[in-house]
Order: sequence, then structure tokens, then C-alpha cells
Amino acid sequence: MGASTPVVEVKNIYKSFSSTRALQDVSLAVYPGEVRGLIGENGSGKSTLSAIISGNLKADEGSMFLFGEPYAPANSFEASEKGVSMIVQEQGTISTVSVAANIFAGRESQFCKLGILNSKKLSAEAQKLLDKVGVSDIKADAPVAGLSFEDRKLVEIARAFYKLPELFIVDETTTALPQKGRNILYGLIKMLKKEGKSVLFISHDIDELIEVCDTVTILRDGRFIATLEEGEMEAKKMKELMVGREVADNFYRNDSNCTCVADKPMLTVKDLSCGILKDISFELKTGEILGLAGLSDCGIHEVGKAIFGLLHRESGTVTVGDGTQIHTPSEAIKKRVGFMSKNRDTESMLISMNIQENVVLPSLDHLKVAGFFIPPKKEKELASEWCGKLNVKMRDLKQSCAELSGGNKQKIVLAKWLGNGSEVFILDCPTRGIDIGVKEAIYRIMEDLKSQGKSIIMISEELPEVIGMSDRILVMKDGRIVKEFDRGPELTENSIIQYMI
Amino acid sequence: MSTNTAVRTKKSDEDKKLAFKKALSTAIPYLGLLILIVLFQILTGNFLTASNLEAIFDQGFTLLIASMAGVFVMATGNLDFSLGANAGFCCVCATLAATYIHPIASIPVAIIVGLIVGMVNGFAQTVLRLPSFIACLCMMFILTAATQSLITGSSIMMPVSMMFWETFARKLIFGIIYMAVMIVMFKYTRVGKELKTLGVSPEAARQSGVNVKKRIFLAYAITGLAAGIAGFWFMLRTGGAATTTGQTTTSDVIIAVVFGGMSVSGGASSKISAAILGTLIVTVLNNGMVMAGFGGDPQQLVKGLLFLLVIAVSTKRDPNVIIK
Amino acid sequence: MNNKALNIVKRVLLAIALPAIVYLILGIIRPDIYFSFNTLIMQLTQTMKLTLVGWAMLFGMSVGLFDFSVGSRIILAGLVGIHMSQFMGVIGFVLGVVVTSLILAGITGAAFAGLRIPSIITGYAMLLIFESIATIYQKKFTVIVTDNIAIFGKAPGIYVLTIVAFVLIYVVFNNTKFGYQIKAIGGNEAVARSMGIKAVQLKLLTYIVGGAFLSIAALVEVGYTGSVTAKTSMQSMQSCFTPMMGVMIGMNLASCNPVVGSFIGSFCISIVGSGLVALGIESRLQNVVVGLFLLVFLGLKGNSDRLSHLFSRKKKEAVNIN
Amino acid sequence: MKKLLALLLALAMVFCLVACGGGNDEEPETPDDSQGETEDPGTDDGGETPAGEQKPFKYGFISWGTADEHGRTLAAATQWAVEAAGGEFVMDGSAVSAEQTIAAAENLIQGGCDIISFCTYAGEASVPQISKLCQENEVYWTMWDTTIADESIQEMINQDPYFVGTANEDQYSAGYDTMQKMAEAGATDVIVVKYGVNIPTCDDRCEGAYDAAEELGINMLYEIVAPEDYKAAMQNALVAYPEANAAFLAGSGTQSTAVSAAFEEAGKSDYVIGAFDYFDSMGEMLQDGSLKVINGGHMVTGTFTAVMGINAFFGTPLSEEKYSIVIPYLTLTSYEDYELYIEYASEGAAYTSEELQQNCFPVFNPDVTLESFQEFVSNWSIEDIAARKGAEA
Repeated sequence: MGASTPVVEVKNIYKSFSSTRALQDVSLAVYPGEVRGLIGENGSGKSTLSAIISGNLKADEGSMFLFGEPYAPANSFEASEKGVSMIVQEQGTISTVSVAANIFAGRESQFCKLGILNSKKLSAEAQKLLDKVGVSDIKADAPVAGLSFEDRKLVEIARAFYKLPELFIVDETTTALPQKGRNILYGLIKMLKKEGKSVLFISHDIDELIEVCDTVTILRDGRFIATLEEGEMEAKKMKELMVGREVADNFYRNDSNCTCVADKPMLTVKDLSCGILKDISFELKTGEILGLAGLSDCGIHEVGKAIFGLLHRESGTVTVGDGTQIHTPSEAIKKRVGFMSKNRDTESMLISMNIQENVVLPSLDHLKVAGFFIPPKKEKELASEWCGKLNVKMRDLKQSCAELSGGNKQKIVLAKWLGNGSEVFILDCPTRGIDIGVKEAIYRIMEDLKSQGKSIIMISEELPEVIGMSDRILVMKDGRIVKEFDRGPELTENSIIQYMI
Repeated sequence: MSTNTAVRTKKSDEDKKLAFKKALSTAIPYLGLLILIVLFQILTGNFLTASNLEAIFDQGFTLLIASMAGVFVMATGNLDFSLGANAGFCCVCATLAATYIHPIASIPVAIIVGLIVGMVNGFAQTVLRLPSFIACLCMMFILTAATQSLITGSSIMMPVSMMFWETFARKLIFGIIYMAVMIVMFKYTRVGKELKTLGVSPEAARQSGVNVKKRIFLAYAITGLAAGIAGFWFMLRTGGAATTTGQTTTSDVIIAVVFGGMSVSGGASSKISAAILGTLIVTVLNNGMVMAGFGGDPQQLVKGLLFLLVIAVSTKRDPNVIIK
Repeated sequence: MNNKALNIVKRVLLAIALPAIVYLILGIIRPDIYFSFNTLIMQLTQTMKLTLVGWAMLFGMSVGLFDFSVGSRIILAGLVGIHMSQFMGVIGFVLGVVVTSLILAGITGAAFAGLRIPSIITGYAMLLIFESIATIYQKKFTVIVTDNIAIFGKAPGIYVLTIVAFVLIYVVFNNTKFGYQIKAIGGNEAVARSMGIKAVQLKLLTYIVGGAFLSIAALVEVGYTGSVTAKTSMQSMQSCFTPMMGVMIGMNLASCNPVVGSFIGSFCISIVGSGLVALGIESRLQNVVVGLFLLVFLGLKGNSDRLSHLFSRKKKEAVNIN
Repeated sequence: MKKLLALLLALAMVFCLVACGGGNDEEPETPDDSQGETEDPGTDDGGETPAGEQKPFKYGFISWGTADEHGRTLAAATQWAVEAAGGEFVMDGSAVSAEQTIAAAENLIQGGCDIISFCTYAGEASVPQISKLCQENEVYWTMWDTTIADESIQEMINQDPYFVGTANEDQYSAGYDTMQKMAEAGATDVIVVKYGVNIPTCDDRCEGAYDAAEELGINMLYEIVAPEDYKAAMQNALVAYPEANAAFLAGSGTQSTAVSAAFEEAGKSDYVIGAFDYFDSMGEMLQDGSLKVINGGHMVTGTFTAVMGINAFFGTPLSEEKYSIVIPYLTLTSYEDYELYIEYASEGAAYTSEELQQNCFPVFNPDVTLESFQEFVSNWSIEDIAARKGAEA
């Protein structure tokens, strides 16, 4: 790293979403030709920081500099014009138009002469870019709808490379890419390094970071912890810095053996197949926490949705404790099954409605008086009872959920299913995007549920969490269950990872 | 499970401002109604007489029935374009039933026909997955053509004996029962609550146990049923059925509900009171303007400008919400 | 190279298939009418009148906006044009129509974008206002369409204007930044916004560009019918439904782009219209027939995956369709 | 929640107040006891006001709006009579459907109108309802452009003391004469264009036309009903019936330009158009022969129904029984007729206030009788207007 002026420098950045403080006094500088890693637990503020640098969010306080000059992009488009481009995990292409149109969306003016756009030149330029990025098998004129998820992500990458970016931000994209896509990305990062450009690589996969990055900055609870140089980057040290306390015993569960309240299966799944899932069968016993681990698109999320009835099952059955089968979400809910989706704000809760409306929604039937009337008093009681038990931080029950922090929203979803008296909980990434403090509260709640004889299926991409909390772990790869582990002190991440990849 | 109570955060001044803004936006329709009543009382002098209030009640009655049901569909973010044509068609069927079968038969016939049309609308959108706008538009064309072919001459009369069915007391009692049923159904039962969730996000509603297809089907069935009831009362009020019956009801419902302060894209802030209030405002407006002498050309111009003003004042402007 | 040519031929054939089938059905029933040249010319002129209005609505509809004030805007623009033609002749007419049409479109667009209200509701509000303004304005002068301004609606004029409009809209819709960006917003507005496309300004632009094309439709409308009459109580909304359905057919014809598709959709509608008259059925049922046609068309398209799934399932005799 | 309950309570309380008819307002009788008997004001009117005394009044006019030519001229013509009699003219132009006609009647009556007039284009079934309403509020009412088809309605309203009568044109004979004139002009195969569905005036005119066609051996090919685009509908009809060489427009004359354009573009030059309701460019069409017959000028039905209603209100009804007067059309068949019309009848009122007072209101001129009034009405023509206006100028 030359001592020349940094490409991007960020000084004492503060950012908070209503009550949670996402970033506190974070400073960072990335120098030309440097691949800077950024790591931290979910909710440590790494995505918020990258969003601020790439212009998607505005910092509350603090300043940013690009090559020394003040830099405050109004939106991501302005940022990418200035050479700061970013790719994210969520899908960012428009399916009804062609690949070329996607690549140059928002930037068509360069191909226009007195208003007329030369579409041949545009698709030629797009094809050139695709070849440069190394994805020449994708045709520029083809509509994006026909492409696979991976190709669409590569189109996004090509879009980011339309002008060689000064700073290229990769925000947890690799988890979504299979191997071929990842190699292309790594190749591009090397090319950028050679050209003297810089990369900000965000991931929570420690081994990938060590392999790709020159230096790594670690964030925790929205605070800057440390920047490790070439030699110091070592997995265990990084994890400790990430989590803050050595992996304290009581962070996850402190009992170390597989304890089930009773052997009676609360949920039985028999040779279920749908989409990429092939012949999934397993049983969930009373009071057991069953962990589903695997890479992000190996099918663990689809299992949760299929059980709950959100996906159309091709074959196979899901039966609850009392033997009846469940097909649709409403049947599952009647049979006391609760589901918490991965994308919380859009699927697992109604963001613009207030707390009470969200909590009581699935259990309206139980509150009925005389067959149809739902007295508001009963609603209020149910909502305040469960919000109290999970001690949700809120102004009052009529507060809109949009104003709550990530942790509180998760508690509301849990309160919703507890209000419905759910026996089986399917939790898909329960602690995703939640800051450390509240994460621990979620784990304590899970332990309480287990002690009451409730059964939990926990789907998570964070191995430490899966190992720490589950009685039994099923490892999945490409839609199949490949290995089963029981809880035990000798269980480590490495022993599981080899089955995942 | 530790039973500590929920932590109540203190009211920050930003919350207070938000609460004030929210209270203001709910108060605007009430304020609007009050201003109109006072204005017309000053202009005409005999606006607030008992007979005029009775006239307003009579005129607004069928619009109230239709718009209260319209709120159910609008809560899911859709619109029912076939509402007016359905009311007209049920009016014709009721009149034919009254003349050829028995006067009493007109009540069940109107309700059943309206319900069937509502269910066909619901079926087309849920099972056949047709876009709601096109399905209702075609249903409107079909019903208008059917009404016109069923009626010979300018209109068909209902039996004379039914002339005295429609008394003020009966309408008032039916009105209050209907309002009570609709308010309870919208605010205090699963139906209303779950329809509101469909306005926010169908996927999130589905994951909380709402049977999306069934609820949308029910919403259109309710609107169809209400159109049937409105059709019956149209028959009593106009003494029979004409090709023009119910012609403007669809747009009147949409205008009334928006005047009443309902958010048109449905969702969390939809409220049934918007239908009651909106009907009152629209009827008072029509009645008052004619009495004050603006019944000619300016009537529709004033209505359009006021409509624009009410929308401008009441909707909250969130830049990143996508408005279609 | 030849498979590219083949691809174009395939798409053109697919595009023509729809009107050809409709034409054949009606041709078999009344061969004396349908296979004569001037019937075709007559149907084409009707199609042109419908399509010009449809094209004006195409921009709004491809970003998901439904605006019913179009009918009242044509009436008001036509009235202003006729009034000005009494002082300044043809130039006054053209100027009056074009300028009024743009101003009215600007007002409607500003109301939509400024007040953030759904397009259908803005349409209602503007419809009420423009209709009553037209009613009051119409009393101020005698509405006579003199021959010099009727040329736009008559035979040579309408063809010229339609061709000009076609070229203009083809370029604007397919080969301009504006065209690309409204298709992007129509596809997925959230992603388009994150790509830096200013959605609200563009929707306002669809009103104004739509207003420009609506002025061409208004020029034709005045000459085509030879008179302009104001309407009240929202009756001008009826005249929006037929062109709107033509555009919807066009937008759902996968084989060709919406501009040509709208022309084909309107052509089908006018064939159905004349077909009904030929069969002696009341022409009023045109909307019903076209509406049902569109419903079946969209139903098949919407459920094509489930239908093919159903057929394949039948072959495999698999169990439990839930 | 509390706000909604408050609203509901207020609403229910106000209407219960109305239901029991109590309170301070001056209407003593409650709605339910006024159905049965109807007190007959006609006979013992003397007590309240001396017979035949000119007093201020409010005249309520109900129509579908003033967007079209007929609607606009009708409202203006009604105003001539109201101003001549020294009353105030109030209008509700939003009555498009049957329920809106009743609502308009209620609004005007609540607005203090003493006399109202309306037309039954939106269905005659609602006439008994309006009759009941007028009886309750002692409001005189008349109907223009209307003939009641259903005897039971006619018989019902004949018992209503406040119903004065109707004024309309003889639609049947107007249709008959128009078809005759079209036959003279060479029409052999006619396409009928109806502007609305099931509208009595429109259907009566067509009935007359059909009978005339039968007698004169003209064949009626096809009926276009309420098309959205008149020219396209006409073109389609001409394609299906190429032999057609005439069109009979039962209303909205302004569409004659579209119909003639359809004929021109179908390559026909000698075609005959007969239409109802004047429009601005009819002069031109009469000149170039594309339009042979145009009936109009029947806006005076508004004037004469106003006269009938006002006289009844003044206590000087022209006749004790219900009566209806027939108003002739001003039929223009040549450019000369048009010139006469333009010069005298198109601008301003066709009658001055004095002319109306002297010929229609016994209050101003005691020797006005039903016969003299009917005679005055029957000579409504362009020559008469020209003579009166000419004499004056």
C-alpha cells in the first residue's frame, strides 16, 4: 500500500435507524491497489457502511473523501458515475428487458445522438463488456428473463464494470454465486488490483476473506474494532474480534448434550421433493432444536417454506404431532406451526401496520366471541402479554412496526407465533441483521421455548450459531440432506464445513 | 419466561409531531363535512331543516350501501368497476321478479343475483388469475348490455303495491343495522382485518395465515351482495328499473370513499368510516350546491376541484412508495 | 445470419396471425363484404383513429398508469383548436390543439406526480374538471368544423398523420433513452430506481409525451367526426375503454413490440365491430365481445404454465393436485 | 374508535329527530301520515292567497346537463318564461340516471322551489315517486318532452292535484313527416341511428319513421343504437348494407357531420340525411345538400311547461283538468330556412317578456285562455318569429 492519498476515506461516521445505532464513529481508508476486507457479525454495520459509501444511504454525521476531495453522493447512480460501484446479494436486474438494456439502464445518454439512441451500438458495447468480464456466453440482446440466477448476477457485475470502478464494493455477493461465478469475481478483483484500483470486499466467510483480501477491517456493534494487516489475518483471532468476548460459553447454550423433552415427533417430513429439494425426510422431536446448515442456495430455506406450505410440493408429506397432514400455511397455523421468513420486512411481518395488528393476526380465531366478534380488549391483552414476555421496546401497541429496530421486529414475529400457541417453530435466519445484544436475547428465548417442550427448526448460514444452539444438525448440499450430527462438545465448524462445500 | 412488562420508550417530540400529523389527516374529512354544512346553511338558510336532512338520507342511502362494501375491495388495493352495472342489473331482476313472481320475491332475487355476479368477479380474479381491472371492466360491459336487453321501453314499473314499502323508518332501521354489520365485519372480525393486510403485502399476509384467494373472493362477493341490496333499494326509490339505473354508482363510490379520507392503495390506513363520511360529504355537496343555485354547469366543476383539493390535503407523501 | 432473418419472419407471422384468424372467421360468414378492398381501407381508417388514441395512452400504460381523462382532454383540445381556427385558420387550429393538449397533459401529470395519488384517481379528478370546462367553453362560440381543418381527419390527412405518428412513436418508444427507461420501470420499478432511473419524473414525462401524441389524435378526431361535443357526468370516460383494450392486446402480444401490437389490437377491435354489424348483431356489443376476447387471451397467457402442467400431469397420471 | 362512535350517535340522533318530525321546523306533518289522503288545494285555495295573484316564486329545472345543444337551449328557453313571470330560475343539471332525477327533484324542493319540471328520458317508472314527493311539499310540477306510455302511471298522476300537465312535440308525426321529406328527397334505403337505448322520445320518432317508410315503400335496413363512434358505426353499416342511401338520426343532430363523412368516404355522393336537434354546422350541410331535413327549435317545450306550471302556482291554471300541449318543430329543409333561423331565432330569446306575459299569463292579461294559449303555441315557427322580430326592428 503506497502512502499516497486514499481512494476513499471515511471519517467518524454515525448512522442510526430510529432507536438502533447502526454505526458509531467509524473511520476507514482504502488505498489504491488495495483489496480491503470488511467483516463482522450480522448487524455489525458492515452493510450500512457500504451502503453509505455507495450512496444508497446518507450518514447522520461524519464526512467522506474521494481522492482527498469531499464526496457525498446523492444516490448510487451519482456514486457509480464517480467510480464507486457496488453489487449486492439481492437480485438487481429487470427481467422484461434485454441484457444490454439492464447493463446501461440509467446511462443510456452516451449512446444517444440528438435524442436518438443507437441500439446496435449499445448492444455491441454491452457484448464487449460481457466479454471483458469473461462471460461471453451471455448474449447482449437476449432478454434477462431467460437467464439463470447466476448469469443474472454476472450481468450485474458487468454493469458495475461498465467504467473501470475506482472502488468496487462486493457486499456478501459471493454467498449467492456458485463456484464458476465466484472464480470470475475473484479474477476481476485481481485485475482491478493490477490496474491500481481498489476493492472493498464484504463477507462473513472468514476463509474467503483471508484468501482474497490484503487487509481486513473488523466491525462489531457498529464500532470500528481493528484493521489486520497481511500477516495478522488469522481465523480464530478474527472471530474473537468479531464477537468481542472469546466465544463465551453462555453466549449460545451452555448444556453440551442433546436433550429432548420427549421422543414423540412433533413434525415428520417424509420424502418431500419440490424444486431443487430431493427426497427430504426427517423427524422433529418434542423440545428439540434441529439445525439446518448449508451454503446459502443449497435448499435449507426452501425446506422451511415447503414444510409451511408456501411452495407447491411435487411429492412427499408433512405430518404434525397428531398425525394430520398440512398443505397450506393456514392449515399449518391451525396445527400450531409457526414460520419466520428470512426476509423479515417484506414477508414475515406487515411492516406498515401497527404492533398489535401484527401480533394478533394469526390467532384471530382464538379471540372470537360468539363465533365472529373479536373484542378489541382481548386483542390488546394478547398483544401486550406476549410483547411483555419478550420485552419488546415500543412506545405503545399502536406504534407502526416500520419504526422498530431489527431485533424488536424479530421479537414481534416471535410474539405473533407464541400468541397463536405454536408448538413447532420454523425460524429462517432468526438473527439475520440483528445487533449482538439482542441476538443473545433471541437465543435465550429459544432456550425458554425448548424448555417448555416447543420444537424448533433453525435454518441458518452462520455455523457458530447452528453449532451453539442445535441439538441435532442436518447438513444440506444441492437439495439433499448429506449428513446428520448430534450435539456434542467435540463438534467444530471444520467437521461440518467439509460436508457443505 | 420472565414476565417483565414491555419497556415503554418516552414520547420523543418527533413522535408527537407524527401523531399530530396523523390526527390531522383523520380529522380533515370531518372538518370538510362541517365546513360544507355551515357554508350551505349560511347560503341557503334552510339547509338544516328536518325535511332536507331526510332528503339527504334518502339520496345517500344507496350510495352508503355500495360504498361501505366498496371499502372492502379497496382495502386490498383493488377497485370494483362493475359495482354500478351490477346494482342496475339486480334492480332489473328484482323488478321482473316482483312483477312476474311475487313482490316479496324481489328481495331474495336481488341479493342472489348480486352475490352471483360478485362471486364470478372473485372467481375470475382468484382461480383464473385475471387482472382485476380487465375482469371488472368486462363484467360491466356484459351487465350493461344485459340490463338494456331485459328492459323494454324506457323502464319497467314495479307493482303498485310496493309503492308504500319504502318508508323513512324502515330505511333508517335497515341503514343502522347494515352500518353496524359492516362496521363490525370490517373492524372486529377476521374479514376486515385480513383484507387490510392484503393491501400491505399479500405474501406477508399469506405467511401469517391469511388465505389470500379466499379473502379476495369474499371481498368481491360482499361487494356483489351490497350491489344486490343497493339494486333492491334503487327499485323502491325509482319505482322500478331503467337502463340508466346505477350508471354513475361506480364512480360515485370511488369519489365518496376518497372524500371520506380512505387511502386508495388500501393497506393499513383503510377505514370503513371513510365510506359513511364520504357518502355524507358527496350527498351534502350535491344537495347544497343545487339549493344554493349552483346546479347548472358549475356543479361538476366545483365537485372536481374539491375532489382534487381533498386528495391533495389528505394523502401522505412518501417519496419512495411506488404509486401506480 | 439466416436464423436472425427467420426469427424476424417468425415474429411477423405470429403478429399477423391474430388479426388474420379474426378476419378469416368473419370473411367466411360474409365473404361478399370482407374480401373487398374498400372495406379493408375503411377498417384501416377506423383502426388508425383508435390506434392514435391508444398510442397516446401506451406510454402511461407501459409504466402501469391508467388515465381516464384522455377522452375529456381530446374534447377540450378540439374545442380550443376549432375556436382558434376561426381567427387564424389551419395554423390556429393546429396550434390550438397541440398547445392545449400539452398543457392539459402537463396539468394532469403534475397532479399525479405532485400529489402522489394513483393515476386512476387523478384521472377521475381531472376528468370532472376538464369536462365541465369544455361544457362552459363550448357556449362561447359556434362549433363549426370548416373544411380547411377537417383535412386531418379525412382520407389523405389521416394516413399521413398516422404514418408520421407511427414513425415518431416507434423511435421514441424503442430507440430513445426515455423509451428504454419506461420499459425498465414497467418491468421492475424498485430495481429500476436503484439503477438510478428517476421514476417519478419519468412518469410525469409519460403524461407529457402522451399529451403530444394525443394532440395528433385530437387533430384527427375533429376532422374524422366533423364535430366536437362536450360530455358531462363522466361520459367521456367511455371513449377511453376501446383504445385502451387495443393497447392491452398489443402489450400482451409477445411476438411484437407494443407499438405495432397496439395497431394490431385496434385492427382486431374494428374488425370485430364491423363483423357484428355484418352478422346483424347490435354494434353496441362490440365492447362485450372484445372484452371477453381479451379476458380469454389474458387467461390463457396467465395460466399457460398451469395448463401445460395440467396436460402433462394427465399423461403421467401422477397423484395429489392440491 | 371513539370518533366513529361519536359520528354514528350524532347521525342516528339527527335522523331520529327527523323521523319523529318533532323540533322547530315548520313542516308539521310527519312523512308517514301523508301517504294516504291527499288534500286537494285546488278548491279551497281562496283562504290562503287571492286567486290569480302574481307572487315571487322559485322555478326548479331538472335536466341531464347543458353539454349538448338541446340541453343548453332548453335551459335558456325555460329561463325566458321564468323571468317573464318575475320568478327565480334554479337548475340541477346532474340528473343522468333515474335515481338522480328523484334526487334532483328533492334538492330543488328543499331549495324552496315552488314549481319543478323534468323529462322522463331516464325512465318513467320514477314519475309516481316524484308525484308523491310534490304532493307532500305542495309543489306544482310539469313534464317536458314526455308522453307517458304506461296507463297505470298516467292514471296515478292524474289524481295528483299538483301535476299540471305535459308539453311535448308530436314525436310520432315529426318522425313521419321527416321520413316523408327524406323520401321526396330521394331516400330509398335508410339506416336508422338512435342516440340512446330505450329513450321514449327517440323511440317514438323512429316509430313514426318506420310507419312512414312502410307506406312509402322505403326499406329500413339496420338500426345503429348508441354507438361510441358514430362514423365507424355508420361505415360498418354501409359495408353491411351497401345499397343504403339515407340515414335517419333520431337525435343528437351534431353527429350528422360524422354520418355524412361516412357516406362520402364510402364513395356515395347523393345521400339523404334527416336529423333531429340543431347543431352549429347545419347551415353548411343544408347548403351543400348533404343534410335534407333538420328538426329542432323544440327548446320552447321548456318555456311552455314553465308557463303551465307558473300559471298553476299563481292560482290561474289554464284548465282545471290535466292538459298537455303539442309544440310544432321548426323544420329546416333548405338554406333559406336556415338563414331565416339564424337571423331571428338563433340569438337571444325568441319571445320578449311582454310577448310571453300577454299571451301566456292570465295574471298579466286576463283574457288569456287555454285555447288562446294553445293557438299561440301552435303558431311557433320561424316565420312567426321573423314577423314579430321583423315588426319590432
